[in-house]
Parts: sequence; C-alpha cells; structure tokens
Amino acid sequence: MDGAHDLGGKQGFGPIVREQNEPPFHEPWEGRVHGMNLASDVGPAFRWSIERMGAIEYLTTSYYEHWLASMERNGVESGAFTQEELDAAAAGVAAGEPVPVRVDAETVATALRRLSPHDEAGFEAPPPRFSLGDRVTVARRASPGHSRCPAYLRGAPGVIESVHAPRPILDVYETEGGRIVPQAWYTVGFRSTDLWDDPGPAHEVFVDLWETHLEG
Amino acid sequence: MDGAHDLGGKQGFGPIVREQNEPPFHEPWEGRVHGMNLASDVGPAFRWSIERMGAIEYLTTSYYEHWLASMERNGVESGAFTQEELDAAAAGVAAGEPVPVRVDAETVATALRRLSPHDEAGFEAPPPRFSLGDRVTVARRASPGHSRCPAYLRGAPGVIESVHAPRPILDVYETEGGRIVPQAWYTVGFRSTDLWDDPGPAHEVFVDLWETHLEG
Amino acid sequence: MSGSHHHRRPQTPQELRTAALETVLIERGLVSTDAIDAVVDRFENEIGPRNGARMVARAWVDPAYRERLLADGAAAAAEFGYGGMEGEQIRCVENTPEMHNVVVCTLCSCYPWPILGIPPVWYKSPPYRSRVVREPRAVLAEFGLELPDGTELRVWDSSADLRYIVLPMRPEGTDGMSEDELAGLVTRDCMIGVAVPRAGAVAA
Amino acid sequence: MSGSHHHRRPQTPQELRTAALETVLIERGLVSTDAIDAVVDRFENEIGPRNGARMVARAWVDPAYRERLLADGAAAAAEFGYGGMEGEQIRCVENTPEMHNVVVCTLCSCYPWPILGIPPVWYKSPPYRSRVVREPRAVLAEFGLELPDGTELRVWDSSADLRYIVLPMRPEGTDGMSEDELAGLVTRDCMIGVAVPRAGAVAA
Repeated sequence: MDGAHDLGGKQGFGPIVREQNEPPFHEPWEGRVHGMNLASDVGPAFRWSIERMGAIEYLTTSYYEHWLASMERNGVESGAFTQEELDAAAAGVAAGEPVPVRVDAETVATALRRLSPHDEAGFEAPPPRFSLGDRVTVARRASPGHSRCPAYLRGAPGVIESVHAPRPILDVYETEGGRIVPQAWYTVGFRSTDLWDDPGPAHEVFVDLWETHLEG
Repeated sequence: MDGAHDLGGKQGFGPIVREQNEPPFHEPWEGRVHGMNLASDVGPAFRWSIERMGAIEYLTTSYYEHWLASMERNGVESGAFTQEELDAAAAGVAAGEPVPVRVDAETVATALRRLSPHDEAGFEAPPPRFSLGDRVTVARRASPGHSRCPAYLRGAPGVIESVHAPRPILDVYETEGGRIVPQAWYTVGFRSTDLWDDPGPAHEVFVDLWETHLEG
Repeated sequence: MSGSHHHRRPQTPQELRTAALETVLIERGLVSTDAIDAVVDRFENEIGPRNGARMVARAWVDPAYRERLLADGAAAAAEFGYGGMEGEQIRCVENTPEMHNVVVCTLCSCYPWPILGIPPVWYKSPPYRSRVVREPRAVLAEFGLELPDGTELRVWDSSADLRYIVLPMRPEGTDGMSEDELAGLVTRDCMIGVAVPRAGAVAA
Repeated sequence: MSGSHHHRRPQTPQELRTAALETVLIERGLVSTDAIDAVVDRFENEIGPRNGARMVARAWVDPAYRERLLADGAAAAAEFGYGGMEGEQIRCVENTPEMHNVVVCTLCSCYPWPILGIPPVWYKSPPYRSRVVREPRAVLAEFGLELPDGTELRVWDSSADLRYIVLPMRPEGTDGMSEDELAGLVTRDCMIGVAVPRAGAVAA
C-alpha cells in the first residue's frame, strides 16, 4: 500500500536527530511491548497493521507506539482477542486494577528459543525466473496491501546481484492471514541515477525483492 | 520533489470531512493572507515554498497556514523583504503595534484587474513532439525541485488526449527564480488499472503534463 | 471593505504572523491595505459558485452557449464577465448518461476561482486529494452519489494551468423552470463532480 | 527480571494501553509475565552491538573467520552463540578503500537484532529512512563521515528477510591491539555504516 511508512527517497523530514548513550528502551512500557511481541503470537499482519495506522498518526508517533497499535489491531483482526476484551482491560487498568501475573516456564523457554540460533524450515518453490546479472524492471503498479517493494523503485531498471533460496513472500503472508507462498527472491542493484534526477555523485542501492516485484 | 504535498493515490488519510455552509474565509486572517497574496508579488516560488515546509508540518497545518509559510519564505528568498524585517515586524505586532495602513488606488486597480477576464501573452516554443492519440510514458525519475508531474504517474503508460499551446513549464519557473521556458503541454489519459493493482471497476485519470514529463 | 482586521488585536500565532507579513508588505510598498480589502470583498461577495451555476443553467437552456462552453470555458465565462486568476484557461467536461466526471488537484488545490470561488476545505485536504484519483467510486459514495453500474468515470487532475468545471446533466422534472430557477439547482459540488443536481434541491 | 512494571501505576496513554494489552494477553494465556521479563532482560543485558563488535574484531584478526562471515553472516554469528529472531539470515558487507557500505530499512526498521540489539531511534525515524537511500553522502556528512572523492557508495535497503551488517576496515595504528581491544573500537554506528572505527575512539 501507498502508506506514510514507505519513506525511501521522500523529502521534507529534516535532519537526523541522534541521542548519546541511548538505552534499549526509553521507558519501561517500551520494554513490555517489545517483550509481549516477541513472547507471543497475536497474528500474521504485524507490519501491515502498522501501515494501516493512518498516515499522520504514523508520522507523529514513536516506534513502540507503532508496535502497540499493531498488536492491538492484529490481535483483534486475527481473533487472538476481541476489542471488547481490550476495552474492558483498559477500563480496569484505568480504575487501578493491577496487570495479572502469570508464570509459565514453557512460554519463557519458547521466547528464549526465538532469541537463540535455530534452524529454519526450507521452502519449496518453482525455480527462479532470473539469474545473476539479469536486467530486470521493478513492477510499476502499487498493490493495495502490504508490500515489501518500496515505492521509490517502481518501474526502475536494476540488475540481479544475488539469487536466494525460496522464502514465503511477505506481501501475501501479511495481507492474507498468514498464507505461505514460497517464492524465489533476489538482491537487486540499482544506480541512483536511474531512480532520481538529483545533482551530485551517483551511488548504488541494493534491495531484496521477491519475484512478484520484478519483470523481465 | 518527493514531498508530502504529492498526495495522489496515497493511502491512510481517512474519510473526507465536510462542512455545511462553509464561508470563503473561516477567520479574518485567512482573508488577509488571500488578499495579500493576490494583491502583491513576493516571488516566483509560491508552490515550491509550500512544498518545502516539511512533510509533517505540511500535513498538520491548514491551507492558509501553507500560504502564510509560502509567502514568508518566498518573499525572503526572492529578496522582496528580509527575515530581519519580518522578525522586527513580528516583534512589533506582538508588542501591540498596529499594522500600518497604506491606501493606493493603483494597487487596488492592479489587483482587481487580476480578478477580471484579461488577455494572456502567447508563448513561442518548439513544435509539440506528440500528437493526439500518441502513446506516451511518463518520466520515471523524480526531480529534486518543484514538479507538476504527480508521483503516482511516474513510469506509467498513457495516451495524449489534447495538445495545448505552449506555456512556461512551472517546474522551471518555480525552482529557477521565475525563468520562463515555454513548452508544449498535453492532457494525458491513463487507465487506473495501469496505475494501481486494486480490485473493483476501472476508471480513467486525465492529467495535464508538460513535454518534459513525457517520453515517447 | 470588511476591515475586520483593524478591530481585533492579533492573538493566535496565525494572526500574529499575518499581521507581521502585512506590516512588512505595506512598509515595502508591495501591497496596500485597500487592495487587500478589495480582494477579500470580491471573494466574500461576488466570486463564488453562483457564477458557475449561471453558466451551467445557460448551457442547459441554450445549445449554442453549451457548445461555446465546451469549446472554451474561459471565453464562455467571460460572456458573463467572469474571469481572471486561476481561470485564465477553463475546460468544461460534460456528464452524460454514460460518463461521469470529477475534478481534483492532487498536488495542491487548483480550482477555477472566477466561477467557483474559494474551494471548500475538503477539496484542499489530504483525504480528498489522495483518494479521488485512486478510488473515485468510494469517494463519490461518501458524498452520497452512487453511479449506475457501467457508468464510465473520469477523474481530472488539474496539474498545470488549466482549470476544470463539470457540466452536470439537467435533472428530470425541470421542464418548466426558468434559467434562474435552474441555476438554483446547481451546487458547487455538482460542478466539482461529487454530486449531481436534483430537481427538488436548492443550491447552497 | 527488571519487573519495573509492577511498581508504577500506569499513567500515560502509552502505559495504560500497554497494561491493557498485557492484561488481555495474560488472561488469554497468550503470554506469561516471566516470558516478557526474560525478553526485556535479554535485550537490556545481553543482546547488543558488543556482539557484532566481537565478530568484527575476530574477522580483523582471523582471515578464515572473515571469509566465513562474508559467506554466511548468520552461521558466523552462531559461532559466538548469537542468533534468532531478526537474524535468521545475515549478510555482512565489507568496506574497502574503494567501497563504503551503509544499511537502512526504508519500509520499517529491519535490523540484525542478535548482533546489534535494538536499533537506535534515529535508525527507525523518517529522516534517516527517507534520506539515506537518496542522499547518502549528505547523511554520512551529518554523522561526521566524509568519504574520500571517488569512493563508491552502496546503500543496502533491508526490504525482505535478510539483515545486514557492515564489516568496517581495521583502522591504522592498531597493530599491537588484542582482539578484545579491537572490539572496543567498533561502535554500533560503524556496523550500520554511518561511521568508521578510529584507533583512538572507545565504543559506546
């Protein structure tokens, strides 16, 4: 989708603001959100739920506010919980009820396994259409759903730099309730001069794209 | 430029909010800004100055705040007045000094002439490259300056629907201090299905583009 | 002269900036108080969608005017004395039983001032500008306008120096009405293309 | 276990929403308090850019490790015990005197968590994400990094499942340093590619 999250090449966002000695989490609630997200599974549309926040809301809220909005929406849409449960909990919290405590060694173990090296399943898919060095063009048309193809590349000419083993295309996975469609994907190289008509020295941009995003 | 003003096809802006019996100006200051802009000439970069406001500021301020920001910047950049004069006037106003009054029949007459039918100068330019019915492709690369070519068309195929007599291309006029480069321009028709991969019935979009924006 | 600016001390940030800008422009001799007043007066009292509505009604009752309007909108406006900034070139696009037209400016808010006046806030705002080129049927439905299945839909994005006005279809049941009465049915929204005239309606 | 959430009643809208969400997830049995605590603890105390710095220093002193790192970043991380979410596939791109690399995720904020930890706020924010693909030299200059004329520049936009880390060049004047001392020169920013290690610097 053509959302405010698709920032590559956009102008008017000003200077980069840095912070010295930044902690992992600036507030305890940020850590809770991070921990809840990694230690649970509330649905397949994590990123797409962020992208549907609303453009101005997205641009004027923080990273972990994006996560919070995503988990709330994703969880309701996937059926992990209901909006009514969320509203009731919010009312309880506002009235001073403490967050319940649940201790469960298995949930801990699962979460920590995710944070350690682990083998990943392989995926079967049709053989890749493109080979190293092939010239390709990025698909021009925007889809209404989640896409891992940044808008600044639409219609641009590039060259296949690497061919990767099949992985489920996230465009489908996020938008269609977790449907797994394995597909070849590629690292594609672009010349900045093919993307923008800007002055100054050129550079190269490398982007990982699934076969869906590319035309021969 | 790839600014937040370039809204065509973008998603996440929510429902259209309408107002019954809307007045031309909601506050007196809006009328003053409108009147000042039409009755004066503070520089050639009116729209480009709006586009350079900053993406989040643009999206979170009103139409006449855009005009105000544009006149302030455009006037300083063109040399019509200085930032120091503006700052001094702001300090005076804040301290309670009244806005000075100047009465001038000639300025009134010029302003009202602009608001009445008047003949426009013609422009000489090379003969148009494209003719009625020609298939064209919109240039894919974004320029860093002002552009009258909306981003949603970049790289898209279209058909010439009308050929118009030359006019100065605004991309150059706004970005290069009022430089006049007359050029043929066209109304170009596009199928929505060539622009977006959305479900639902198709429609057509017609956009006025200068020759610079088109490839054969 | 409305002169309301003379009577209230600027308070909001917008009022303060406006007053500062006006001060500088006056001091520099780039504008005069009465010129600003005159422009405001024109837009508050003369220039507005009633102008376009008169042209539409004329086109409904006078086939020769309709042809001139479709051939050169600015010349047809000048017949009524309408014209000037943001209306030097006007194209009128005509609705038919097979074809509906709607107008937008996705990049800014281009609009045919001399015949429609100041655009409404929604026309200038991100939701309309972003959506109507991409999902015009959904936008029209939000305005209460459901097009019959199979109606072709054209969106005109005023990206250059040409301004657009929609010539709507004359509604059924208006045979006995005068040109003035017909003009009373033509709202601003009909001429943008987000509505169509209704015989029973009265234009705002 | 930090458990700081147990000690303060939620006050800000963000704290209230977080507490409500945690309540629902706990009630539904979708998460446990101690699992959240454990994840927070890992990111506050174990997972961070010191991991990546150790890999970089090893690559500087051990040519065989450097080759393994460039061939398969995730496998090279696993040699140190690093791996997991957002690091299942890692590609290491190497700076040379002719070529500089810099990493971004324009669509969201993809980042190799197991070896660099939580990304800094600037990495996740619109200015960096919008600008570094389009004007990387201007961005690097803002970070104080001026590349010599003629240096090729590659920007890696992590748009899929692969995460990137930059292998910077070992700075001059570090011949006598141990692997641990070398790791101390490698900041997070060096591994994103917005800085280069300096012999006199100490990594944050």
